[in-house]
Parts: sequence; C-alpha cells; structure tokens
Amino acid sequence: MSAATKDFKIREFPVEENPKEHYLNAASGLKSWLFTVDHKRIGLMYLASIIFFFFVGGLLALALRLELWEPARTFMDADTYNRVFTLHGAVMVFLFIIPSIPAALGNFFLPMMLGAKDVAFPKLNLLSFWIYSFGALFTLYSIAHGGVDTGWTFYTPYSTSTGTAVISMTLGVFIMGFSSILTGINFIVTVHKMRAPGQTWGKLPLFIWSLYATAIIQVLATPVLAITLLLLIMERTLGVGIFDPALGGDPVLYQHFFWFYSHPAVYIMIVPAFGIISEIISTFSKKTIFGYWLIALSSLAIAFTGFLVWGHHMFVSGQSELSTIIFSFLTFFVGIPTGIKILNWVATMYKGSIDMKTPMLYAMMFLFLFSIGGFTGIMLGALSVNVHLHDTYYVVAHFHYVMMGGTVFAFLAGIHYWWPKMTGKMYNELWAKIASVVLFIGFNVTFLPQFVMGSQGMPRRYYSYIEQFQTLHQTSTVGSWVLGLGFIIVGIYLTISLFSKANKASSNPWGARALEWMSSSPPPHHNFNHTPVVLHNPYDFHKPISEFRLGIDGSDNHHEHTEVAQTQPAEKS
Amino acid sequence: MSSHEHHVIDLKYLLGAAAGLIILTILTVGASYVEIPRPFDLLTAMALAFGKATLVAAVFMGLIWDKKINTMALLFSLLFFFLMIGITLLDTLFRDRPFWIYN
Amino acid sequence: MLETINRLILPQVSSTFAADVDGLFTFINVASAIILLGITVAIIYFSVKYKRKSEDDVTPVIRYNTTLELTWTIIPLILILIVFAWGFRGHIDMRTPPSNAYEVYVTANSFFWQFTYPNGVQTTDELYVPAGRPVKLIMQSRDVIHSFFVPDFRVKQDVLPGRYTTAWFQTLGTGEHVIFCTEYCGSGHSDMDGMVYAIEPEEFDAWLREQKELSEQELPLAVLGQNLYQQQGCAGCHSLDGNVVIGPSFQGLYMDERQGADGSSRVADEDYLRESINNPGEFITSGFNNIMPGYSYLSEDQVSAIIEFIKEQQ
Amino acid sequence: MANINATPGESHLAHHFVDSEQQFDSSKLGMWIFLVTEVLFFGGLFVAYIVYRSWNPELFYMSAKELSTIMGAINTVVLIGSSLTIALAVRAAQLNQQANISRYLIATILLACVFLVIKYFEYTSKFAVGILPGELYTYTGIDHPGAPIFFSIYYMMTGLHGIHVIIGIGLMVYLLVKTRQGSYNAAYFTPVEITALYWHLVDLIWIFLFPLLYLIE
Repeated sequence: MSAATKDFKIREFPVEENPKEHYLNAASGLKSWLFTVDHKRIGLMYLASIIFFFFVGGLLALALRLELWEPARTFMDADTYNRVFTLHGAVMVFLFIIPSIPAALGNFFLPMMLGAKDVAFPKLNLLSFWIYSFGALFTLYSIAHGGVDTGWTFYTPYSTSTGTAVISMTLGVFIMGFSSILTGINFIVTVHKMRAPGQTWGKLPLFIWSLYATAIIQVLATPVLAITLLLLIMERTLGVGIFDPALGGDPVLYQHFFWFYSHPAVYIMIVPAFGIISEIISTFSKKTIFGYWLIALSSLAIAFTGFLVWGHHMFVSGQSELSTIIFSFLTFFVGIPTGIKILNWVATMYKGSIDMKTPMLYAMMFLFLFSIGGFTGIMLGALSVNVHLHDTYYVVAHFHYVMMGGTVFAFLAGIHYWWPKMTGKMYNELWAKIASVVLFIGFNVTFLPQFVMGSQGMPRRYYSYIEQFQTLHQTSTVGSWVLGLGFIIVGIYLTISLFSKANKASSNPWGARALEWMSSSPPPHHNFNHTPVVLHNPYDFHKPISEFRLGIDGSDNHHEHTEVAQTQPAEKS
Repeated sequence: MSSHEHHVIDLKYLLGAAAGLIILTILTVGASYVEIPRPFDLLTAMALAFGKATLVAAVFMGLIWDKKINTMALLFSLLFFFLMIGITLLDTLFRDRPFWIYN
Repeated sequence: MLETINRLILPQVSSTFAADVDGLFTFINVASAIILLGITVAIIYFSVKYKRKSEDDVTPVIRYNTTLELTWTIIPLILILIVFAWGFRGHIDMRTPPSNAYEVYVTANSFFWQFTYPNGVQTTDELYVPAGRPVKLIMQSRDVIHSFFVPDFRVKQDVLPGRYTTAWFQTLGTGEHVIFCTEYCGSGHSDMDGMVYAIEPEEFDAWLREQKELSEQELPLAVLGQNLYQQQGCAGCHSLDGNVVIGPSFQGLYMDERQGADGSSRVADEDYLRESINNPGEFITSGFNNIMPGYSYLSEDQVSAIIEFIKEQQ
Repeated sequence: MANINATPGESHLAHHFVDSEQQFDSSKLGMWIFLVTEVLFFGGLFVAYIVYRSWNPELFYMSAKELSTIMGAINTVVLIGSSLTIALAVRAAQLNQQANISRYLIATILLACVFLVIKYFEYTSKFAVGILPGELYTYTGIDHPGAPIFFSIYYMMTGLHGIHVIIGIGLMVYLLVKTRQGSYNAAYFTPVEITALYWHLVDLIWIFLFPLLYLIE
C-alpha cells in the first residue's frame, strides 16, 4: 500500500489547535472507558494501572529499605521481609515494568506514529488489558492469602515446598503472560500492515523499531514462561517431578526454562526505553538522528542476542562448564549494540540546537545511569568476577541501574515528552526539573552504596546482615526516601496540570517531526482527520514542518465509515 | 481486492498432500519395527516427521502460495525452538564432564 | 591509589585466586570509568556549547559516519574480548582443584552448614581448614538450593539437592573468614552463615584428632544430645530460652500440650518428639511453617539423646 | 489503497482498516504469529522431553512400550484426515459453496471427536493399571525409578494437545453456526481460514508427538 502514494491528491492539512472534540470527550461514563476499543484510552488505562502498581511496588521497596536500617529486626520479621521482597520484585517486574512502556505509551503512540486509526486488532487490545487486570487480581489474591516468599524467580525446589500462595501467584503471572503475548502480536501486525502511505521501514520512528523488537521478544519468549509456570503448578499439585530432585527431576532445568523467558524479558523492559530516548534526543537537539539504521537494527540485534545469553544468571548454579563459558562469551555481545546506541545518541547532540527541557534532562540522566548499568553488566559477565559478585547487592544495584535508572527514567522522559499530547495540558517546567534532579540524586544515593556492599560480599535477599555493612545500608535507605520524595513531587505537579485550566498545550510544543505531533493535542477520536502521507524521515529537522502535515485529499475520517458514526454519536459533526 | 485474489488451492494438491501424509505415517510406523542403530532410529523418525510437517505447512496451510512473511514467522519459531533446545543441551549433556575443556 | 580504592570496596585477599579476580575487577572499573567520563563530559560539553539560541536554529544533516561508527564498534569489541579471556582464565583456576586437595564434604541444610572431614568428624557452621593447602569442598543440599560463598576467597558455588557440586580454595595464611548462603532458601536465609578457620596444618591435624577422640567418648545421654543440638543445626531455629526464632523453643516443650495447625492437639511426649525429629511434617504446631528437614538419618541412640536433652529444658 | 470505496465484502471491514485485503492479511499474519507462540509453548515441553530422554534413554524405551502404537497411528491418520477436511472447508468458502462449508466442518468436528474418544480409551486403559501422572503413579510394570517422569511428560504433552483439540472443536462449532447463518462467502471467510490454520498446527504437533512418544525402539 505504501508505493501507491502518487495515485492520490496530497495536500497539507492544518492542525486544529485545542479541539473541542477529542478522544477524551468522545464518549463519557465508566463504561465508555472499560469497554473502549480506542487504543489511546486503553493506553491510558494501562498507564493508570501501571502507575498504581508502581506505587504499590514502591511502598514495598521503602518498607524493605526501612527494615534494613538495623542489622537485625527493625520493624518486621524475617518471613514478612521475605514476602515483601518477593512481592516488590513480582509487582515491579510483571505488573509494572513489562507492561510499562509498550502497553501504556506504546499502545497510545504506536498507531499514531504509523498514521493508523488504531492497532490492527482493537478488540484483542482491550482483551489484553482485561487479561492483565484479571492476572493482577490473582496477584492481589495471593497477597491477601499470605503472600509468596520465593523471590520473583520462583526457583524450585523451594517454590514447590514452601507453604505460601505460590499457585495463585504463578497463575496470575501465567495469565498476564497472555496479555503480553496479545499486545506483542497486535504490535507486530500493526507495524507490518498498518503503516501510512509512504511510510517505508526506513521512515519508521525509532520508537516503533524498538517496540517492534520488543514485540518479537514478547511473542517468542513469553510462551516459554507460560509452560514453565504451568509445569511449576503441576509440580505443586501433582508432583510431576520434572524440576524436583526428590522425584528424580532437576532444579537447574527449571532455571534454564525460567531464564529462557526472563533474560529476554529484561530486554522487553529496556528496549522500548531506547526508542523513547532516540525520539527525545533527536527532537530536543533539533537534529537528524545519527546512525538511524544502526540504532534501529541494534534493537533487533539486542532482541536476538538476548535469547542466547540466559545462562549468565546461572554461572554458579551447577550447569556444565561448557555452557558457562559459551554463555559468558555470548553475553558480551549484547554490550556491543548497546554501546553503539549510547554513542550514537551522544553523536546526535553534536552541533545540534539543544533545548534542555525536562524530557531531555531525563534522557541525559538516562544516558549516565544506563551506562553505569551497562558497564556493571560487563563486570558481571566476566566469569571469575561473576563468581564473586553473583547474588550479592552488586547484582541488585546493577539491575536497578538498568531497570530503574534506565527504564524508569526513560519512562519518566516519555511521560513528560508526550504528556501534552496525551492530556492536552502542559506541566510546570520548573517543578518538573526540580523533581528530576531530586530523583537523580535519590537514585544514586540509594544504589551506589549497594555496588560497594556487593563488592564487599553482602548477599542479596538478606533480612539481617553483619554490622560492617550498616553505614552503607543506612545511606541507601536515606536515598530511598529522597527517591520517594521525588516521585511525590512528580505526582503532584502532573495532577495539578490535569485540573488547571490555563495551561493548554499546543499540538507540537517541541517542534518534533514524527506523525503523532501532526495531530491535535489531545488527538481526535480517530487520531487524524485525514489519512496521513509520509514523505520524509521522522528526524528530518532540516525540512519545514509543513511537509510533515500531508494527508490524502478526500480521506476525511469523519464521513468515511457511516456505521462507526452510528454507534458512536459523538462522531457526528 | 476481494475473493479472486486469494489463492484457491487446487483439489489435487490437497488430496495429494493427504495421501503423502498417510504414506509417510505408514513409513514411520514401519520404520519403528525395523532395527536401526541409535541414534539413526530417532533421526529417521524425525526426518519423516519433518517431511509430514512440511507437507501440512506448505499445502494445507497454504504457505507455498502465501505471503513470505508467514513462512518466515514459522521458520523463526523453529529457529528459536532449536536455539532453546540446543543451548539447554550444552548444559545437560556435558554436566558429568566438568573439566574436559581444560585438559 | 587503585590499591587503596580496592581495599575500600573489596574484601581482603585471602585465597590464591582472589588477586586475579581483583585485577580484572579493577581493569573493568578503570576502563568503564574512562569511557563513562568521556560520555559524561561530551554530554555536558554539547549541552552547553550547542545550547539552543533561537527557535529557528538550523542544524547540519549528519546521518552517519562510517569511520566513527566502526571505531566505536571495534574498540569495545576488543575490550570485551580482553575481559572475556581474562575472566575465562580466572575461571579455569577456580574450577580446577589440584589433585592433592584436602577434601571436605559439605551438607547444606535449612539453615546451617555441616562439614564432614575424612576421618568422620563433623562440625556445624564452622569449617576448619589447613592454611596454605588446597581444600576441595564436595557439596550437597538436603532440601532446597543453597549457595556457599566466602567473600574473602572470592569463592561461590550453588549447593543442589540430589547432586554434588564442588568448589575449592587455597588460603594464603591463617585467618577467619565469614561464610554466607547466597541462594535464597527461606526464613533463615540470612542467618545461614558460618566461619572458615584457616589454621596451621599441624594445629589442624591436632584439632582433627582431638575432635575424633571427643566424638568417641562415652558421654551422658543429655550431653551427647546437647552436642547434637549444636552439630545438627537445631540451634539455628530452636532456642533454649523461650524465644521463638524460626521453630518452637525447646524450653518447656516436653509434655506441653501442642495445638496443631489442623486444629488437633497432642502432648509433646517422647513419641511426639521422636516423630517430630524424624518426620517433622506429620504434625505442625499452629503458628509455624512446615520447613524443617527430616532427620531420619540419625541413629536411634542419637534421637534418644536429643529427646533427653529437650527433656532437660524446663 | 486503490479503492477506498466500498467493495462487496466491505460490510465486515472494521473502521480502522483501509480495505478488506489489509484486514485479511492482518488477521492471517496475526494468526501466524499466534502459532509461533504455540510452537514455543509446546517447545518448552519438547525441551523437557529431549533432556530427560538424553538422560534416560532406557526409561523412554521401556515406557514407550506401554503405549499403544495402533491407537497412536489411528489417531495420526484421523488428524491428517481432519486437516484435509478443514482445508476443504476453506476451499469451499473460497468457492462460495455454502453447503460444502458446513459439510466439511461437520466432518472435521466428527474426526476431532473420534480422536478424543480414542484418546479417552487410551487414558482409561492407562489409569486402570495405575499409570497416572506424578505422585499418583502406582504402576509397577516398569523397572525404572524415573518411570513417573516419563508419564508425567506424556500426560502433559498429550493433555495440552488434547485441550487444544477441545478448543478447536469449540471454534469449529462456532464456525458451523455462523456458516448456517450465511456469514461466510468468497468475499469474507477470514474466521474459517484462521481456524483452519490453528487446526493444522494441532495436527502438526501431533505429527511430532506420535513418533516421539509411541515409537521409541
């Protein structure tokens, strides 16, 4: 369909600033949200759920840090502590970070950036949200029934022998896996089949490339998690014995199964963040992205390599020496495409016109924090050093630098970047910058000491510790309060921006070139009033913005499909 | 853009594929009664199974006439399955020889 | 200066391969710090130098630069290959115990370590080794996965149920070194620590003989029970002073009326205690979890000794 | 892109698609990607199978003897037949032969039921001698401590496959109802096509399960 652009009459359409009718007021009432098939509304519902679970996971984290103030008991006992860190991990991984960028921001912006009216399967998209909610209910149920104390990895045979609510928890994760798979299928098909006329693969925004790579991982890896958890449930109910040494099974095999999903899942968490950073750095440098193809293809390379390295979680697990060595060797090759990305982003800033607005500030923090996460990853990939650092706080600090310093900071960057588009409102720039600095300081104060502790040998998942570590633990705990404060500030000014009347956002406040900015803020029900036509690369900042607002003449979305207008009266205008 | 653009699979291909599948099934069962030394017994059975799978995918599922992307999707799933099994076997098959690589 | 920093962030060097691990640790840290500094300086410099002057700024179109991109593909590639080779070499040493190594069997239990020496002597949570001699640990778990970790030695190895895994080390001298369990194993995970005592080989031989003689002495039943209480790790979960650690305290346990989690109740007589030692899952007192491993491998005499010891805790 | 105006099949066109070709291709690609996830879902069990077989070749040899080759072979033929009939159903839809769609769908459903009935007899004959999954296993005829694991894998694989067969029957019954209502024709037969793809995959998996479980020498 893309080659056919020349058959049409193309003309520039003006963007309607501050439209009276948009997707937010196209219909009202709770039902219009819960049963919507509009990808934008589904994206917002995901966003709300994700923020809720981030809040829950964050409170659990604060509780953990507080408990570690004293070497022995501070305010909870060991069993409670074990449940709290398990829930913190499970909630943050399965309920927050995996759906965070793809399901919330991706759902909202993937069709818009492609110039499509919706994802390929809108009903499936809604179903996916419901499956996610249903799975989340199971998680809440297992919390109510005593929680789970296995750690989010559910390692056998501990998970098959402990008396806690492992089955309902794994069932919840199992169900949420289907949500992830359906979103992945939807995104892949949408990218393949729904691109606007003229939008070739070489003109896809890098956020789309990263979501596409993510979707591939979701589709290929998640079913293996499903079968793993199913086997685990069978192990607990029927004693099938595949993972249980007492019945002749092998617990290390469980770890292979688990990490076949969970290592690629790390890239489900971080690759979408790369996409956001590419968008933001290019936009706020007002400059063509450096090395477009290298960034785009490195996402796919990371996705692929990510499937070959799972065993680096198992260097001391008792797997064979042969696989330990091969896994270590392959692990380093994830570093190359990642390094390329970072350097290409820095190169994009060279000779740019840099505007250090909040999203850009977050992107810069991302570069710094994620680089640390990456370098410490190289450290953990080195075999002999890994033996010392494995399962210590060094690992904890490493993955928080990647997941929080990386993904969460990129997520914050994305929320600030697209906030005007999603809500039609601008937030307070000064407070946003203050909050970002508070978060940056809080984050480093929390997690830098953990690198030191880990190097000194402090094991992770410890309820009590030897006194030597107390100063570092207390520093880390103080840092966690600063982090909490930062998030409170973010919550306050974003909420205020929603309800204040004066701060309406323009359609393209940053002067970006990607398609989502060629629609009004907030966008109309069908994203664009006319089928958009793409002539240029989304990072062609040297071309006038008018050439990015092209559409097919006569493709007015309001009149094209009468049956839609009948079911949704708000459309009749 | 309507029906005439979808490939209607010729009846003779469908029936031919079905006949081929039955023959291969008989061969598979037959091979299991013949003494073939390990591991060639398993390899024979798997080769026959892959032959059958190819027939189903190519003819019944219409991959011969379909868009290439769909074939690629199937091949990709197989690639990743083989990666999974291959890399796992690097552990499970070589556990009792922990130091062989160093000697 | 690097040495000083290393001392601040790494534990003491107490085994033969610790120095090599620290060397690689330092190499990666220094290389990373240089690159990170470069990135940070570039970001800050660009942000200041190319700060937006007006909304109409025109930027050059630089789509790619093959030389540059090849440079930052190849240099990291070389660096990571160095890191891999170095880590690999160090790992070979860690995984290849000398054939003359002194062998100790290790049994991991929730939540204590048992060490069995070649002459049959057993210790709990305390590993005595001859200083300067290679020691090979042959490890197995009785329940879930544990992991044996001595930071000072840079040694770590998961301990699996149903299978032996091995680790080895050679100390550089005498000293005391803490052992951690680093694979999460339940309630008492963080209490599952121990000590390695590296002592002079002659001293070690004497200690081993002394322990052997002690274990062969005819002891009163309750004293034998007390020794078993320490050796078998009972002390990790069952206090003698009424405090609840992980399991019920032994104080006042004998002949106490126990309320079961299933609503039934039983009197803690000798039969009850015997069953609870051999097969703890049969009757769980309410308020406690079914996490104790069974001790059916103990001899009848040993069980009687423990029961006698419990009887004394009134 | 060429025709934004309505074509005959357009009443099934969802608002966000440009034309029915885009819609059909999207659905089909979506189904194929779903099949990818199915391959990897079963893939996990195949990995467990291969790992345990490589560890205990004798166990697999001894245990496979307990399974009925005849029943397995008949079921293979039954599934191949059902694959043919559903392919014919798609063909009938493409050629607008309404009555034939129903006829072939009914044939497919019947064959699927035959498969399940045979499976039922297989399972009950195993249950009768105490060959049950996991810790319920009580059979003493196989002199190998790992025998319960083989049958756990057997029940997991065939059970999961059986669940897929049942889901497939449900889908086809739905198709049959819709066909009777005249919902499918040469212009619109996407549900028939993608259900057929799903059913072929069920067949594909059985093609591998049969020699791996029943025919070990």
